Amino acid sequence: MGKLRRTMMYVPGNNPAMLTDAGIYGADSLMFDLEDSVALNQKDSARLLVYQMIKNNNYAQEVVVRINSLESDLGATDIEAMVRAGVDVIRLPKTETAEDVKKVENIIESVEKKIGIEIGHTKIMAAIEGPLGVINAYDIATASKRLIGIAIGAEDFVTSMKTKRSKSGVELLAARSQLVLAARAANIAALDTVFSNIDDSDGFKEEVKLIKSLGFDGKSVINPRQINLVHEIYKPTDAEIEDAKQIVYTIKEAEAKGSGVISLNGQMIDKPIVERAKRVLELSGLSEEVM
Amino acid sequence: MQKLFESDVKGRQALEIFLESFDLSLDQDIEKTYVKKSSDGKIIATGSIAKNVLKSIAVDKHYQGSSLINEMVSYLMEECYQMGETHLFIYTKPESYKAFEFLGFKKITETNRVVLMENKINGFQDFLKNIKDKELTSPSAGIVLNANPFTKGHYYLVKRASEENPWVHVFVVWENQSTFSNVERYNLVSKGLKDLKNVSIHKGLNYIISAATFPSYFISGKDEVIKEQTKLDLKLFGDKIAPSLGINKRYVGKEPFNNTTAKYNETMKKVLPDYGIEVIEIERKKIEDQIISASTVRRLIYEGDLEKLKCLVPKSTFEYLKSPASQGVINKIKKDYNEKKLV
Amino acid sequence: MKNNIIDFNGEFDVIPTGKKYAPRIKSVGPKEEKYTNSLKKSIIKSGLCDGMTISFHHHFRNGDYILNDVLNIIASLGIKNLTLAPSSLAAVHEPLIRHIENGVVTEILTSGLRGVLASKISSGLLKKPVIIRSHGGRARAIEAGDIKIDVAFLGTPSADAYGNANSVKGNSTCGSLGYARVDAEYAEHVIIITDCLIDYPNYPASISQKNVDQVVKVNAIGDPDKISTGATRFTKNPKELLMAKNVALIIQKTKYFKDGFSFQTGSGGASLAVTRFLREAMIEKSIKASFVLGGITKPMVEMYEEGLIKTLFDVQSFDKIAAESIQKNEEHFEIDASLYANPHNKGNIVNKLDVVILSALEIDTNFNVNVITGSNGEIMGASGGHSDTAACAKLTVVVAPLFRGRIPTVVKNVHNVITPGSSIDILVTERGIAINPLREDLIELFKDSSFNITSIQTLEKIARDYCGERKPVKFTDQTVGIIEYRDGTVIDLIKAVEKNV
Amino acid sequence: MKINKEAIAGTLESSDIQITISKNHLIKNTIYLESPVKHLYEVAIKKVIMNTLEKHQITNANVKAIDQGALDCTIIARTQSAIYRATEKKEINWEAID
Repeated sequence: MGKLRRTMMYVPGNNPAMLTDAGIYGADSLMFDLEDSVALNQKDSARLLVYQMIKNNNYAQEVVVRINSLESDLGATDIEAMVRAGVDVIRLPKTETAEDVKKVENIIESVEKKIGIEIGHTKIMAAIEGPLGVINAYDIATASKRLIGIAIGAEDFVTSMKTKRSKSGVELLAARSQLVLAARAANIAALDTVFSNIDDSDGFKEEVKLIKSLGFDGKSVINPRQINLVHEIYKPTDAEIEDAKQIVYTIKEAEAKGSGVISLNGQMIDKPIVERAKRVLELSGLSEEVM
Repeated sequence: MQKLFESDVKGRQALEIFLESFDLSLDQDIEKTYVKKSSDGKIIATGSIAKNVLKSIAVDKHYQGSSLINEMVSYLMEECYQMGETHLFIYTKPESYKAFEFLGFKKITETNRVVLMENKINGFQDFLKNIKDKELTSPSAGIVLNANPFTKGHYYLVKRASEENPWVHVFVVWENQSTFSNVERYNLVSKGLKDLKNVSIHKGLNYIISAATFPSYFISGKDEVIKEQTKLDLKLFGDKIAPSLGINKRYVGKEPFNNTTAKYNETMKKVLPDYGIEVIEIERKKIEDQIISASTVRRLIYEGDLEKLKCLVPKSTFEYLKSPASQGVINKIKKDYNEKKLV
Repeated sequence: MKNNIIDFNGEFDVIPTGKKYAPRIKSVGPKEEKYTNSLKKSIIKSGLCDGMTISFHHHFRNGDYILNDVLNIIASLGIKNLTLAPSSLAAVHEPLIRHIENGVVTEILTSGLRGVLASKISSGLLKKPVIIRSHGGRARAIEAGDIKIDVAFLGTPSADAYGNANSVKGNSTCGSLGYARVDAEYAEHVIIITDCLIDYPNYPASISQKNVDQVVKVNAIGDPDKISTGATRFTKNPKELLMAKNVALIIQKTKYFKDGFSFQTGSGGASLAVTRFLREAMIEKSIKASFVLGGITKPMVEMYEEGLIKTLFDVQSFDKIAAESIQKNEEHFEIDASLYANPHNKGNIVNKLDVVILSALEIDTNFNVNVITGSNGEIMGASGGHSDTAACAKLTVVVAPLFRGRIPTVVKNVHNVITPGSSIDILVTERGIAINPLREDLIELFKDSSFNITSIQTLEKIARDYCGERKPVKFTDQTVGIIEYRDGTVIDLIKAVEKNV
Repeated sequence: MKINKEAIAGTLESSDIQITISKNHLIKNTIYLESPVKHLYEVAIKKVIMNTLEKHQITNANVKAIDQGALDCTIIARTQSAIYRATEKKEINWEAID
């Protein structure tokens, strides 16, 4: 599982000040957007700006770029520019079928070959924003080895479902569950949609608690203020951290002694318990120290 | 940034109120208007485009320090460039012209109530340079003609000036808002004046009675607006254009019909002398006691009365009106008349 | 006359000698009146003549009319080569340029300069260099007689005809008159100028009748909207909020953050936002502040009213809420500039300051801070209380973005030093935090914390990586400004910027 | 590459730069620069713009740059966008923009 993706921060692709400062707010990963936050007559300019930003600023976090869809004549050029710039992840909007992912993968691969970088270096993330996408979630999630995660895009989803966003989030429950199921089955990350009202921090916290309990790895955020709120909610309690440490120490000791079955105060430690312990340590930023 | 649509009546009213607090308004020549709203839907900034002129730009008092003005101006400029308009002008109030200087606009001229700026670094200087490249004898007289189309009346006016002065500079209004296109009008003027040796013909471009210097010439504006714009247009002529070309007289034909032009001439007689330029107003030429005017010529074209037309326009214009090349403009005149648009 | 030799030798190196300066004794009998309704008459009556020193205060900020009106009259009276010694100057005082060109004013002693006036003086408009002093430094210089004020023109929101003045009543209440009070006590001749006359006695009196020679009624002392500015609003800028949060977290980790601690913040962006995050921590850990000092703002008044701050010491009220709070809230006291920060008295309040949060135009790799000259070398700011508070506070935190647009804040060497590096403990930027090597205790405290602690040299390098190599500003050898440290020594000289012809 | 029309790219917002490119009647590139940091970076900014023009084989550009404190990578990107718009070229010359 490895990489932490509790927060993925949107940054409009045509705003030099925001792109320059994107890395200082402590989001786990940054998402430079060439799609909806860039006006049609600025698409060419934003693409070159994001290209230069990635080339010249070595961002500490993972850099994701949301490209325009392949239907528009922009998507293919976006991919080539971003792969050449050295982006970590290409995020595909409005993904409906596994085919959509494969098409992106082919373009990425051809560019990687052209410029002679390791095939498979550039990862993919698929945003599912409509009913067909949700139904095909598992096919999408397993469409390519490069896929590191799938995300739900609620704005378009609720419109096409002829409903709208609500405080309870019930309108998204089915889609969210389907999505996290598919992601877990494919062993990739599941990321939740954006919460657009930045002044309603209570509403935001409720939504974060909901998606955490559904099993999501994290959430897209559109304002630095939302980052800490997510990290607070995703932080394990001290008790959970203590248990996780105990489990890891027990395994280390058992491996040193070479004994097969491992148990701690009479309880057998099998794979899921170990996985959960690792995840808790990761979330509390102690994995190197303890492992 | 949102576009304000024609049909959005409520939106337009809200904008009119917002602009009133800056004593600005949505002039009739405005083609596109944009507004920026705060999160609670209140208008906090606005800007409009009239062909190549950025107008009615205003930012809410509380947001003055922010870069809203920068965002608005760059947005408007981008829109103009995408419509192919690259030589842009800004109309602003004297107290806010400094803000536009930081955005790359240069002041061309100003009156006590309005400042005219352009985005070209030496747009106006180049305009003067091109005119001066042609041989320059001074003192000289200046005449500004819209010539829609060029008639015998125009000819007599220029002839009179050429007889009374060593040289005459004729400027053809370059705005393309008349029936005859600027190129057609320029050609008819050039052909019509070929026999006068001491006359040179120039394009007025953006600097003489243009959408930038005198928009109300093309749309009916309130008298007080016409007066202010006339002062600006005449200041540019009297303060900059005339001195650099050695012009000390300006000839104009008496204007019987058009209220705006009449007002313009009135102000000219008061204002130009301050710049040392004498204004000479000539009685309109009459044929069988009927005043020759371009609008009469256009009416005759509509009625197809070639005989009467012949005695109102010089041979060159008449030849053109009979030639196939003028078919386009003739259809346009007929269409305008049928739709009662053309006066 | 001030010599041009830099002789600053440490924050507390100078031990004052000699006696306090005092104005001549003067008596006003029971029959004499002080009131006149003509500013001109009052100037003539004051006996002002060539070569004298006049002073003003800057509590009316950019809304002040007094300085311009008085100088216009003085010019019309033909009085020449005056020394102008206001507590500070604002952009509204641009007409001063004309008076300097006409020789009405030939020397200026101030905390700061702004706008076109500042830029002109930076290129040598004044023959004598302008002398820049901190608020504490000016109080010291007046009490030591380095500045001998002949006539003080003190605008006040309200006054009675006998000279008791305050900012409680009147239509442009500016709150504390802390800077004006020093002038009132030490000027030879004090003229109170108000647009709101109150029946005698107008108490409480920030400025007392016993120090006042004349009272003048004018129709407006300033623009009310600009004098009592609206409530200071918290910044929404995410970068400033991020830095403010880090500053608050750092303060909480130090031993200074304990019940009864005291603090002061600047009024701008990040430094003001720190109060909001400190408040949350104070509530959470039920810590109360013994006092908050300096420029008082609405957020501080709110914390006082919540019982989080015992006392507010107000030398200048930054907004209308603070101005009104002085008479409303019992422990919100107006203090004068000498009590605030004069190093040479028997104990100013900055001596008792635990934590101060300040900003910076430039800070160099020795932590020297410049708040007076811009990146082009021209004067554009003010010393204010920066050097006073930084010298005395137990913890001085400077918070500033690493670069603004393409202008780096952290540089190899600053154009001018207002506050020496030895007074600065921690620099917080959005891309890293640097601790002054002199503070081994703090370095130890934050050794393996989660904060992004780095060296100030690294920060300078990062700033240069982003902004690129700067073309150094060329200066002539003409001194246009002398920066006097709060103890009277000269800490730096401001040179004229070479105008590329 | 040939300049076909006058084009503009970038905005006037802080940390950005508005680049206007038009055909220069002289066969050389000229740059008019306005910037709040001209006293610090005039040479550096003009060098970056000139370099970007040359990398795209542009030899007759008249550039007007209105800077609001943009960093080098922004200046490069906006100059490139203005070039592609002025030359009306759709495909990107990947070596040139590197």
